Amino acid sequence: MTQYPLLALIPLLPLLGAAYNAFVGARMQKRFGYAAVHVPAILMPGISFVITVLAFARLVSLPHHERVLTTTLWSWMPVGSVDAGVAFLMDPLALVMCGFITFVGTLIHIYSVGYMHEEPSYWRFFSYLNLFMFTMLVLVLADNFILMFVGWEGVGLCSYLLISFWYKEKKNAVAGMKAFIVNRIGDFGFLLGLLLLFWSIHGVTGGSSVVFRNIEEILAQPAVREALSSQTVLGLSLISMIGILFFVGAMGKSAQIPLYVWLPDAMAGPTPVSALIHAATMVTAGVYLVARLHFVFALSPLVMSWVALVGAVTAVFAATIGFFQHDIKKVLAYSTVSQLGYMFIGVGVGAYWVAIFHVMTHAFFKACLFLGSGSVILGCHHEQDMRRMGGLKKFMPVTAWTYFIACCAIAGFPFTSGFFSKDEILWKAFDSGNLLFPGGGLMIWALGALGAVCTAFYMFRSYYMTFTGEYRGAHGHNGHGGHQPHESPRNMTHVLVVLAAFSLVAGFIGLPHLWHLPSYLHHWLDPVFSGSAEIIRSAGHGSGHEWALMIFSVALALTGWAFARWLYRDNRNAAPSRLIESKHPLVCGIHRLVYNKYYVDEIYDAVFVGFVMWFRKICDWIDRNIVDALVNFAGLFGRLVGRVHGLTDTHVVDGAVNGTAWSIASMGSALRLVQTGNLRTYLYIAISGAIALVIMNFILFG
Amino acid sequence: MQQDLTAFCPEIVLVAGVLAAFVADLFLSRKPIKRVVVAAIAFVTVCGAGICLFCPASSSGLLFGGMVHADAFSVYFKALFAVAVCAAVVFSYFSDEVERDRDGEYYAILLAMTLAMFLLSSATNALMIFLSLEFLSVASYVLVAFRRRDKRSTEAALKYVVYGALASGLMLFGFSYLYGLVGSLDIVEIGRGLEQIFAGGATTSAKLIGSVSVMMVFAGFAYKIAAVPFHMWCPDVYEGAPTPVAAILSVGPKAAGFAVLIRFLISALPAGTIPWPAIIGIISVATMTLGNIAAIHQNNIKRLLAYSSIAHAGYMLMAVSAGSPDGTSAVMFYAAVYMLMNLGAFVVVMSVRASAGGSEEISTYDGLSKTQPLLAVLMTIFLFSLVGIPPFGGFIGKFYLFAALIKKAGYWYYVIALAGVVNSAVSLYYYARIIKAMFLKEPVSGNNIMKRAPAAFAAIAVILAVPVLVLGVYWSPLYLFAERSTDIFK
Amino acid sequence: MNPGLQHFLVLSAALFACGLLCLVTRRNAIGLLMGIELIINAANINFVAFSRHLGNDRAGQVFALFGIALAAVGVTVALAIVFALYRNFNKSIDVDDASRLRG
Amino acid sequence: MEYQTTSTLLTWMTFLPMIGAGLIIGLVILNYVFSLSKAALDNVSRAIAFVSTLGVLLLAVRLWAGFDGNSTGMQFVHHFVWMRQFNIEYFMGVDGISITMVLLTALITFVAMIASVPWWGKIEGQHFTGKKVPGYMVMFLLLETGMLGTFCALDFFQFYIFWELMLLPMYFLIGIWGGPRKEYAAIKFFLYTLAGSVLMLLCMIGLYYASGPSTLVDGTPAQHTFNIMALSAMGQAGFFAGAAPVLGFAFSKIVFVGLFIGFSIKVPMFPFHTWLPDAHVEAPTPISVILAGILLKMGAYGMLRFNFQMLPDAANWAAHTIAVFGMINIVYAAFVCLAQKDLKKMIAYSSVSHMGFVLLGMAAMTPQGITGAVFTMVSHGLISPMLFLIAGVIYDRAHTRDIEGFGGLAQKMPEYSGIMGLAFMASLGLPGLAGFIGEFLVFAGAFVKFRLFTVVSATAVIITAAYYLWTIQRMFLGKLNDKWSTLWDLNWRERITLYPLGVMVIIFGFYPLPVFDLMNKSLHALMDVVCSRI
Repeated sequence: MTQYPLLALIPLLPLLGAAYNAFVGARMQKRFGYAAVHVPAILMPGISFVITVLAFARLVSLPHHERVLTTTLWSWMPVGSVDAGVAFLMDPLALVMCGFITFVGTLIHIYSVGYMHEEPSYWRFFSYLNLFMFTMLVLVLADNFILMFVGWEGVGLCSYLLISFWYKEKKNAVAGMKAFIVNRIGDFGFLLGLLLLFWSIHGVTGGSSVVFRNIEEILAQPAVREALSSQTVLGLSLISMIGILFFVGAMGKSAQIPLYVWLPDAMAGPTPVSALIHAATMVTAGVYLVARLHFVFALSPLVMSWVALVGAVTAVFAATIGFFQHDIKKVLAYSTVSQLGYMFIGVGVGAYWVAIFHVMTHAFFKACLFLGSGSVILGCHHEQDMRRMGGLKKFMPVTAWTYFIACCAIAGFPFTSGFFSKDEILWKAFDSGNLLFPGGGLMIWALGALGAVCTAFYMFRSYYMTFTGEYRGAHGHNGHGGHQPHESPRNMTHVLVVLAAFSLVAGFIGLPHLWHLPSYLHHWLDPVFSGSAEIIRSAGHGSGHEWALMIFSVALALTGWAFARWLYRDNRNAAPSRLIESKHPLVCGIHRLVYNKYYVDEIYDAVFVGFVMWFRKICDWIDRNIVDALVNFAGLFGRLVGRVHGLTDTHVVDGAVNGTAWSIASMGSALRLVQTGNLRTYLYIAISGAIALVIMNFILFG
Repeated sequence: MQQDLTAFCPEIVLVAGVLAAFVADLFLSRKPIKRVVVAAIAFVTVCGAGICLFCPASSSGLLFGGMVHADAFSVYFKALFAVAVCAAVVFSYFSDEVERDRDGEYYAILLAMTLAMFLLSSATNALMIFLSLEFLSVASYVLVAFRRRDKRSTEAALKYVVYGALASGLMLFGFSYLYGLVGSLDIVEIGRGLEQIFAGGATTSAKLIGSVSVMMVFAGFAYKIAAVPFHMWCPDVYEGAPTPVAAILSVGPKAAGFAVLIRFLISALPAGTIPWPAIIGIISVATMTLGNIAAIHQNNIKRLLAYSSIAHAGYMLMAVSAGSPDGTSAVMFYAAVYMLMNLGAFVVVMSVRASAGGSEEISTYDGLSKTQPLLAVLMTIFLFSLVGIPPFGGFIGKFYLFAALIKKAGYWYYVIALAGVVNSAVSLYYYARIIKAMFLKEPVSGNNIMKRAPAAFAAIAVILAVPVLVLGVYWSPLYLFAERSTDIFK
Repeated sequence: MNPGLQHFLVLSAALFACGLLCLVTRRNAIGLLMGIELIINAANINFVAFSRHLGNDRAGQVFALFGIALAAVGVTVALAIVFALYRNFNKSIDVDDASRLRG
Repeated sequence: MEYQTTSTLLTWMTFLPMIGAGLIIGLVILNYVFSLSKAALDNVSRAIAFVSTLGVLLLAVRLWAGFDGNSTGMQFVHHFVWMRQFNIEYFMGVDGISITMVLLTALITFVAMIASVPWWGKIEGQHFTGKKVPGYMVMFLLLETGMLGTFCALDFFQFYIFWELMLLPMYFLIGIWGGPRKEYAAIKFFLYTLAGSVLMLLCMIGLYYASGPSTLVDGTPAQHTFNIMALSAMGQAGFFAGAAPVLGFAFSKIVFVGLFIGFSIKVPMFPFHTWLPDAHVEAPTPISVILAGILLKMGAYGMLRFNFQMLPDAANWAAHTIAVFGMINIVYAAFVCLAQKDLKKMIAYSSVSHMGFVLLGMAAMTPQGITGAVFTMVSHGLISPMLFLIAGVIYDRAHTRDIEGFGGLAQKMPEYSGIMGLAFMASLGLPGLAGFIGEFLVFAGAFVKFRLFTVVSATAVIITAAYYLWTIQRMFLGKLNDKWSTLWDLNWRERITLYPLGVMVIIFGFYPLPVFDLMNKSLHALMDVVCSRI
């Protein structure tokens, strides 16, 4: 555990940038123009990237199994056994994540200089972007759960701020709110998982901690493992319940099946935001969490298979929705959800390093795709509907080429980064041995393969619809006057080229063992995941199977590409339009179902949001009419105050009135009737009172 | 005999004062300075009586053959009456409700009433009790009826007379039976006799007559302190009577009633006889609750203060039911604090009544904080003290009442304490209605043409408010004085 | 046979009852005063009877004397007030008219 | 245990405002003699009030500097016999539990004082800061004396006097300077709290008579005592278990319930909370700030000092029910918040929800739970004043608090939206801000004892996020409602009040150590006492 004080600078620099822009940005922008805003904003993540490289150099120099750099700033919550401190930890896994976050982040900062160039609140955008970098880096570098939770919800906040960046339209604000609340549901699961883990360890060993390394050491002891898996809560073993709860957190953040609804709506934000947050970095936080807690997940086969299954189902489900989407960013959003499904398959079957490999490669090509779509949108003057694009290859050659390369990568064409990482995941899924049911690996692999075909199809569909054929843009016809789509400025295209290059090259650091070539990434991440290595058992298929699968997945990618090319190239083929207008009930039904995203959003609104809104009305009514009335001394106060104060406030008085049958106030007015003012009634009462006294004296005291 | 007279000097001073007042009224009639002279005489005599109280001879023992017992207990109450009547003389002088031409008699009768109170608080003989009670009642009937041409004053007096006569008739009848049973009029002998009857195996009919007669005697006292079954006269009389009279009625006779009640219960009804703590407890809860609840809906300020005085009688009865020396000292302390608060409140009522042309509705108090801020602040002090909110004296008084109860630690005592607590919370509401009117409402346009009330009322109110505030913080001298004078239990 | 203690007690009880009844039923102010007188005299009879029964104990008789005196005092004041009632309530001494103070 | 006087700092702190109030009253009386102009009188009384609250704040800083965090005993003790007959002593002292509250009171009162000064911008019509200023300032200072006295008092009788002393000024402050339905709100507030404190009076006397022999500060022996320290020692030694049963129930249980009801009305706990929204909606902004910032904490502080410290056995017996009520507070109030149309009412209900965390944390009685509860009191004491100041800012400009009535304010008032965003995020418990730490610790503490309640309460985290974000969206985002196109951004007076609180919320979010140092030792000592009873 070598101390490395520079670590603290990595997250703090972007924070500095964010603070600078937030407080001073507006004035600087007015006085010195845009440069004064975006130069420091780009510089900060850049320096963080440089420090990450230095840290990498420092790590490499350390022996294989002690590659951990830490720095502790101050102890944050020293209460009881909760020993959380503001401390950062850089181990190989964190380095990989930190590396591509800072690298892709800096590139996207450069890109957004071009993309947002005429935005009035330019400074606000960059301060939010820097704030996001800060929170993401805190999430990745945190050495304990609570600091990670700070990063975890911090990124949720930044995604909220950035999605509703153009807050003037109501739908953007609503999308931002939806993202935050769905993330918050995930965080609810994360919190409960953390508490359950913390206290169950405390129950077993008497001492507990929130720091990952301590927990890993504690869980390494067989006695603790046996105790955690034997005790049950709500029918599940303790360790699997902890795993499921953490996975709920991961689902919320990484948009898996039940909690993915916010990601497509998150496209309401500016495209660089979608690229940075909703493609490359934030959404992978869930995968990072599961990878970081590999020692927890590995212990319970049930959770492993659950994660893999959810990943696989999400992969296929999101891919199918991608077929009929017209908005280019929605297509990419659903592709992100489906690619995340693949990562969770990787983590679910225990191939952690492969999942991280896919996270990295996905960061490159998905960022490239999103930025490509960004430059397309900018080129066509904020037009996002693919049906009104087409033939942009002529106008935007660089964007077209980089988009094409990224599509090949994501589809998994041979020798692209996507091919290596996705194929490795499919192979590990096929070969995994420790899923619950023996055939599990095969089924997950099958779903993955189906997803791969769909991915190839809808990606190339989007390519062909936008870049081939003739321009269907609304402004002016092909070839003369009007607003011609134009190529994006240099600072955007250079970023696209870099990313496209990386999405080709990145694959070579994780070559499959089949080719007996050194897999640097596997070797690099090995010490991190050594803890659960012996638990993960492979089904022991020969390398023959691996070759067959590799060829089969390439074939899948090609078929997907061919299909898309046949249907959508230069949109000559009328088949897709015929399919849409066809009256055939079954086809039309399926099309409408898929086009409307299986009506998931509508179902959620009706069920969950509906229930909450209904229940709040009930609570409010109870509060105003029953609690208020009952507690006011049985209506004395309410009715009395209502009447005496001449209030016509219906809620208060109604509530109080119906609680007055035996209220003191009504007794009060009854007493006034007794005081008639007639002397003889007084005497009568006096005498009867005396007699009552005498009788009472006898009855009570004999 | 000679020694008795020296001990009796406060009463002698008062008698002299009464005579002087009547003579002065006769000789100086129809001269303007008559009012001043008679008032001065009254003031001087009451102060003289007060001072004589503290000369050494005054608390020596049984006088006039056991008729009167000048002990520390009665000295405390006599001091209380002296202070109350001093204040009464002053604010009656300035009040326009007392007819200017006949107020010579007013002060004379006031002094007579003081004398009656002095006697009542020290009477230890049935005859003396009945005599001083009747004397006190008669004096207060005349005062209530003082405004001859006012319908309300006459009606109030009529009700007071007939009700009072019935109650004292009942008491007389009760005493006659007690006399028959025990053969003596001295309450200590009565106590011993009753003890024999209830302890020895006397015939059940004797027990029956004993308890009936005690209940009848109690009726007389209950009428005087306006406890529940005998409280009907109180609201009408306070509303009808001229305000100074209502003020002194709500403090003087009520405290005297408590003095004689305590003395009678302690000496005439020792432990074995009638379980009077339980009965008094039940009556106290009934009195408190009725006083508070009925006061909520009042719109006439004097009627509201009448019900509030009934409620406070209930609180004091609560401590009486504890029956312990603590209980008695708590009642005595509370009587003193209550006297200050209630007189203060009535003085403010008089002042507002004078400046608002005689209207007694609570609505006349709207926006008083703007038109007469000093009065509003003083009234707030008195009202919050009546509720029993800490920084004021009223809280300390109530604190001692509850302390006496809880110290007895019986099941029913907790129930009574709980009832007392709930009642004082409920009482906040009707007191706060006045405060709300004064502070939170804007003055009705008609009101702010108020002509200035005599400054004397404000002065008296301030003089009364100071001890209420001081007692809230430093109250040990008064408490020591009250505690020392519960010697009749030793 | 000459009347014993019980006879006097019965007489006074009867007088007492009449007094109470008269108080409750009469509408005329003077009638009420009569009722009051009856009650006080019933008590006086009691006192005198008991003092005789207790062997000529003088306290009872003294009390009776005082009772009579105080009854007289009470009645005079009451009559003065009834007179004021007569003048203020336009020549009527009906008790029920004087019931404007209520609530 | 003898606590001789060590310093009179606390007495000075408590009675400095009262001296200020006296000065103002003297000024008003002098005004009758030679009448100053109304403006001069107002400004002088504002100056006096400002100086007094500032003085209290400086003394509070001195207190913080002098306070030694790792001793669990009482510090800055000022102790002498007040009323010998009833063994009543004037006993002021502060320990880990009350130090944070005293400092918070000094700070929040000072901030509220600044908020009571009319802002130099445009004043239309009868703004509350212009109406009857001397009376307002007197009541304000008396309120501060009452609050400081309550937190420092260590003699039950003295505590009770300060507890009720605080009621009067509050009644007038809400009643006279309040909004349209001010009378109703003022009397409701007064009656609720009085009903509770009247119950406390009985329990106090009951405890007094059940307490064993002890010695006063000047050595005279006394059979009973009001001294809280002595009563706690007896309670912890199980002395009250032997006391005679009351109304058929065990003595310590009945006294616990009585005191608990008195305090829970103030917290406010579920069935007794209906006074809070009315009081907040009608009270002027600075009074809402004090009401939410400090008065709610008194109930919780009272529970810690009396219910848990004096009657540990009964505390364990009732822990479960308190946790249930805490949970109801959290979840129920969160849902009601969703349904509110009035901004201030919504913030009031959110205060009820946050105080539910305090209850849950206290009931858990684990180190994390109790520290979390007291830290939530501190963080809520910083956040809710910010929220009410924010509501005040918009009310001063638009004279309406209807959330739906606004829209797109962010365009017209960017700075205001920024500070509002910070406050809302802190209030919904965003990690990295003060709100989260208290919440997390309470969840961590309560999870081990009441697993189900914690899970249900944790769902409220989502609902809290929902109603805050929905409010932001309806008020600040979206299209600018043209009716509000004339609103102007924060002026300097509002900045002075909001920014210090905002900075503290952020600092305590990342660096809560100074607060933990102050209170950890005493709270854990209290926790050991109660836990050792199981």
